[in-house]
Amino acid sequence: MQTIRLKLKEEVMSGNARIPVEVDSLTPDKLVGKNEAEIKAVKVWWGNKEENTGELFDVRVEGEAGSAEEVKIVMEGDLSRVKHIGDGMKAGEIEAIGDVDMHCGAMMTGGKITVKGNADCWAGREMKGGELIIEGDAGANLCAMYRGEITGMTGGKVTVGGDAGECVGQYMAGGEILIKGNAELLAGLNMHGGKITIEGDAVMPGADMTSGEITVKGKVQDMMPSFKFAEAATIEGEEYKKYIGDLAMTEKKAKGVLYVK
Amino acid sequence: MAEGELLIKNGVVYDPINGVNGEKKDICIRDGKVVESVKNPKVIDAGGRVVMPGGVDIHSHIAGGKVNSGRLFRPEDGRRGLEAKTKVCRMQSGYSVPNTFATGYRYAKMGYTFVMEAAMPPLAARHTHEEIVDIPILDNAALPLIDNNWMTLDYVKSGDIDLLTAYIAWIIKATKGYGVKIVNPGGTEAWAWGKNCDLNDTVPYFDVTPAEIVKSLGEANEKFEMPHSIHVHTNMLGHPGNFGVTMATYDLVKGIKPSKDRQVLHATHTQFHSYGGTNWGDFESKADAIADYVNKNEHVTIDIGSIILGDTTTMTADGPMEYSLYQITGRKWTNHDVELETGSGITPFLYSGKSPVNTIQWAIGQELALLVKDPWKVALTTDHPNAGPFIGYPILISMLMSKKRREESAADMHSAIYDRAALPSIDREYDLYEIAIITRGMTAKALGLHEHGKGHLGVGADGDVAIYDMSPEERDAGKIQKAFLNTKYTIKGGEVVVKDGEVVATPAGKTYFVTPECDDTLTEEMLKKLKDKFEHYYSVTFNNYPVQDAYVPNPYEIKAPMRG
Amino acid sequence: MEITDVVCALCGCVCDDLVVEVEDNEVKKVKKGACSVGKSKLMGHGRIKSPAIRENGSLKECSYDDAIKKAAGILAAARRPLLYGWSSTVCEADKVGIELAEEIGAVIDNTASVCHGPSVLAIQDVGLPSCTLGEVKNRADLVIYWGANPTDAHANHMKRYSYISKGYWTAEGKKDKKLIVVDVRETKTAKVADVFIRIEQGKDFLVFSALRALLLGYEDVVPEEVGGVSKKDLLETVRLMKEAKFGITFFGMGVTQSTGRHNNIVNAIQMTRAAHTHTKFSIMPMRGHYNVNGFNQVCTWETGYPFSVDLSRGYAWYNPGETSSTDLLVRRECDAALFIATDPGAHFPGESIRHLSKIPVIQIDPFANPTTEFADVVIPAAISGVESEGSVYRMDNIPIRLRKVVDTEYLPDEEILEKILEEVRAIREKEGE
Amino acid sequence: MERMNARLISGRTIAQGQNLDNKLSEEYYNAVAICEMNEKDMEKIGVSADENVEVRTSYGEVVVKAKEGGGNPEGIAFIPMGPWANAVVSGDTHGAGMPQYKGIDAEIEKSEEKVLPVKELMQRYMG
Repeated sequence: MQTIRLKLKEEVMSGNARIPVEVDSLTPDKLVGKNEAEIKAVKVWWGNKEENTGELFDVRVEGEAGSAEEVKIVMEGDLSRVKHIGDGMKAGEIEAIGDVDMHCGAMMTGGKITVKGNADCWAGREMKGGELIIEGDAGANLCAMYRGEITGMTGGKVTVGGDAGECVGQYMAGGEILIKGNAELLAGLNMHGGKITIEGDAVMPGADMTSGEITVKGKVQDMMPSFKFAEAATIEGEEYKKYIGDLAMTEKKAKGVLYVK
Repeated sequence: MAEGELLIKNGVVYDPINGVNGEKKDICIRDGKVVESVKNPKVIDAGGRVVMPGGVDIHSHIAGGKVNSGRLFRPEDGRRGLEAKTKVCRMQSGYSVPNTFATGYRYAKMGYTFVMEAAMPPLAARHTHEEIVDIPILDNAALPLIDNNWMTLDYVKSGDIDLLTAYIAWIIKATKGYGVKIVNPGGTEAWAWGKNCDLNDTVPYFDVTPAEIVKSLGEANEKFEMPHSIHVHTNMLGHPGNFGVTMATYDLVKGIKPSKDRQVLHATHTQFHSYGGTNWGDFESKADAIADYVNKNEHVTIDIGSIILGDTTTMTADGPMEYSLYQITGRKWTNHDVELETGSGITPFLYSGKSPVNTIQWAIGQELALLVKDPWKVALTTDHPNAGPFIGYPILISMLMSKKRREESAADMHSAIYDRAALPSIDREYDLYEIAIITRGMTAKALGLHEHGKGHLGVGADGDVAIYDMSPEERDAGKIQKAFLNTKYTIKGGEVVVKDGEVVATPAGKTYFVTPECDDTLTEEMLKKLKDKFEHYYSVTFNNYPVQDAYVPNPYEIKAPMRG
Repeated sequence: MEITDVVCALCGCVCDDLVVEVEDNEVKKVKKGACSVGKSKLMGHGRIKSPAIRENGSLKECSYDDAIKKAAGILAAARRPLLYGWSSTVCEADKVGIELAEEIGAVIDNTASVCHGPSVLAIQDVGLPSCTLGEVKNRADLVIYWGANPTDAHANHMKRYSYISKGYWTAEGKKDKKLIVVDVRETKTAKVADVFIRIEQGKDFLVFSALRALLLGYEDVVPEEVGGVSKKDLLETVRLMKEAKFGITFFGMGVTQSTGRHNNIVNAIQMTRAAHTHTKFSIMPMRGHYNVNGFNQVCTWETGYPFSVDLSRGYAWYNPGETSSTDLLVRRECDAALFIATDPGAHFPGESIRHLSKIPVIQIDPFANPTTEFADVVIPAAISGVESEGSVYRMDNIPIRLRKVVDTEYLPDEEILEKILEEVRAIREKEGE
Repeated sequence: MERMNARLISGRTIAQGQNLDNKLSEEYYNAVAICEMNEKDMEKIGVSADENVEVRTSYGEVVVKAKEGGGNPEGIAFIPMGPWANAVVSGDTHGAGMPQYKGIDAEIEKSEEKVLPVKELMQRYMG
């Protein structure tokens, strides 16, 4: 096992402007086999300039790894303007201590990311596999598509310990999302596969869904007026109403399932 | 145009307009033009590689309102072609709908130096020209849409061919256009009410038929010595069984005498119009019937509009066709009807080799190229981006040149190709001379551009040259494809613009436009009616309508006198 | 001297039949064609007199050259600059702006970001079945304004193009048409409507979905009331939509700026698609500034994307919500900003302005405004469409060329930007980049 | 006299548009530093036309002049787009780039404070 500790230097975020650092080049699969000096020389974008990782982060490497699976990256410091943590990651593990910025775990295909804090918008965007755990809240567009695409998340598992913003799982086609808190407007928008469970409340869930499954364990505010009640159902011993929708997409396409209390 | 002298030696030259078929031959260029000899030139050693005139694309959608709406609504396509700026090049984006810069660079890398923008809505002509100015390297022109215009419909109805002639002269001048473009005649006007027209249907409220429109515009076009014939997208595009309508349309203009030595009608993206069957279930290729017609007649040329498998962005002034396509896919759909003139529709589409219909479509385009015997009657296109992006041309070239490659591809596709298409049974393989014809010689001639220095390397021609990194003996389809994607050199007006597959210079292209010279008395009479249309029905004024000179900073004017 | 066919450089209507009286190089009168807002623009207001640079808290007048040098220095040194505005100037200037953004690795964004940006996002999701305004004038027998109040925001819109205009199949003007207004407030537009539907604030999305379900024939699932609208009113609206020969929905910021944002527009477009299964139906955003659309057009053909384009890596990264001005400023990402033909001081949320007061700001504008209060470099410009010409795009994508009606000594936007770009390149060359 | 809860909306008006190029003027101030409300709401908080109200949201507070009408139903208040409205709107774009200019929960009550002119209003952001 190898642990790569990357601590963002304080001065990076000490100016009037908090310019984001973009770290899509710092995933276990991209760093495996590199020594400390080599990791320090990996380029990351800071605004419109590329900098050496070592210029922006304190880098410490412990242990050795034979493959990406054996690499764990621990990110520390003020990560609230560190974007693309684990973006495109294939294997291994990332632990981010604190709040992280946008696109955490975007397009990841494998491995595990744990965020010990909140994650800003587009966490898990177009995720294909692996696991993303956000212990705090998630911003908008969690596990959604990129603009214009018709496919969002296709695989993997995402757990949010707190609340999630608007459009959770938009255009989701596969995989699983669990929100332990509330979800804002339009969870599961355009969903056509996969499963979303919201333990708290949701607003207008399931709009334009054509397949997949959403379960809201808390209250639903503003139920979509274009869903059809199908039957009563029991899940984990509790009574739910099962709705089919969204009929606004035409009856032929409306194969989405929405369980509400 | 570059000043100075250039000598390209040791090339194997394919210059069909001048009958040069694979001859080892020097090419001399001075001040941007091909000359007999040079004295103190910069020398490029082609080293036995294939040399052709710069490519001329007869039909492509690269600039203007609907192209840009295609880019705008497809950020997901944009990210499939991102390239950072370099010291020479601006940023690039897009695959099926590349930005203007990428459009110029990628065409130039394939050895093309002229592209015809195939559909310009007159009311939005300024937009087309603004984009064209931003496309580096390529010389260009644009065809204004003239067939669904209320002025045209009125004159066709009243049978005033002379006044129709005055109108087309005016609108081609007002738009700085190149010729007469016809797209689903009558059908686009009908679409403004959500309807469509077959060839002999009556256009709602206008009491004319598409057949009458095509015939009248065919006659009117030949009143001038226009470099190009009418350029026609026939009715019922994309409908199973449409091949009959296609041939009936060709027949309409059979008796018209061309004003110059060329076709009377150029039929575009013919693949989409060569369909048999009665529905998508019994859909089949009728490329053989269309090719047979073209083989037996001299008044029609075609371009193939061949499919490139994969995702693309379809776009056409044929609004109802795009609506049908969107109804099949349910994907995003943009429509933009243009008052008194035309319209457009745009929707993304995935051509899949697993689909029987797409597979047959894929076969049809290539069948057309292979079954039309005389390559001077057929042009290579993908109707970019409708049947696929232009960046797929090298794939098509390799297919046409290699039966083996076609067989390998067919084996991976839906088996319908063996039952309902002719492609697997065709043995013909194109040679490089024929490829040069369908990508530059024929296209330049059909557009009348050969008289203006395009599509050949005779003395006086533009110094536009493509040097492909392959020997004439190359038979490996993969290597052929690679060579046609990125030239060893592309030379534009005597200046090296691509070297070893990289863009090294980005001069501005010229815009070719035609000035039909119409009789003043006729024009005056026509203007009375036209001004009334502006007064009551257009939403812009007559004086703000024509494209100002500022939009064509690099003009090349071709005068078209009235036929004597 | 009377000048005809003058083009109004105010709102997205881009009226092009104005008649203007000019004497002694001054607009004396707008005789025809303009609404009161357009007229006010043409008649003119007090100008920024001279370029200026802020020193010790106050603006000191300087030469164009000095201001341009100062601006170039700020931009060349910035790590995350924002170039914003671009909607009340011409496409020629926008093009130079994009080149400048590319040169310095900036984020370039226009006012669509806080106006119809959500509409663009919606179009990227579902497309836009639409048409030119002349189509509406000639054919429409049903006009819907949803969350739009043209009487206040686009004063000539109904008269020139929609409800009141007369065209080929609408020779009797409004007698041949029905007008439906959907809004939270009973606006002046609502007062002249045949049908006014008052909707509960923020519930547009639900109402669109209900209308879609009804248009597709699923009356049984729709509840008795949706978003403050009774099922009876919804059914009546659907009846009018189906019976129309040519219907059009114009929507405004009532929908784009409310809860749901772009997804409200997605749903409005989905409603149009559902209506299109019965009859011809189109939809159009009521674009605000006269060339807000033009910037989106130019930016799209040059970068591939319409607005909020981040060029920091040398290629375009487009992601509104991240690369949009409000997010960049509220999140304090930018370290310098250039504003052209716009006024964030008046039109951005307070949180954004708080950050702007802390970073160097360059303003290019003919008029002093709240932004001038915190700008560090102020560069006065000619007024496009009055003092300089150029291309603009109407709300329906029609390109029109603005005319110049009087001369000026102020530099046009395009030239100011070219000079800044030239200066930036000189600085970079010196730095050996 | 009480405080009311309202949904706040901002947007264009003719007078605001006429003074777009004239924002440091008296005319702009008069046209834009206002809040239109339903008459019943005004009665409820005891304010009459041309008296001042303070509008408070989670994002800030601002004093503007009360106006009758504007077609607002009870519970809806309207401030023309401009610096006064923007003192109280939200910059959270919910991942879409657009601030919340319409539909912000606000509290409104009568105020004896003056309506700040543009320059003074902008000063609040400095420092």
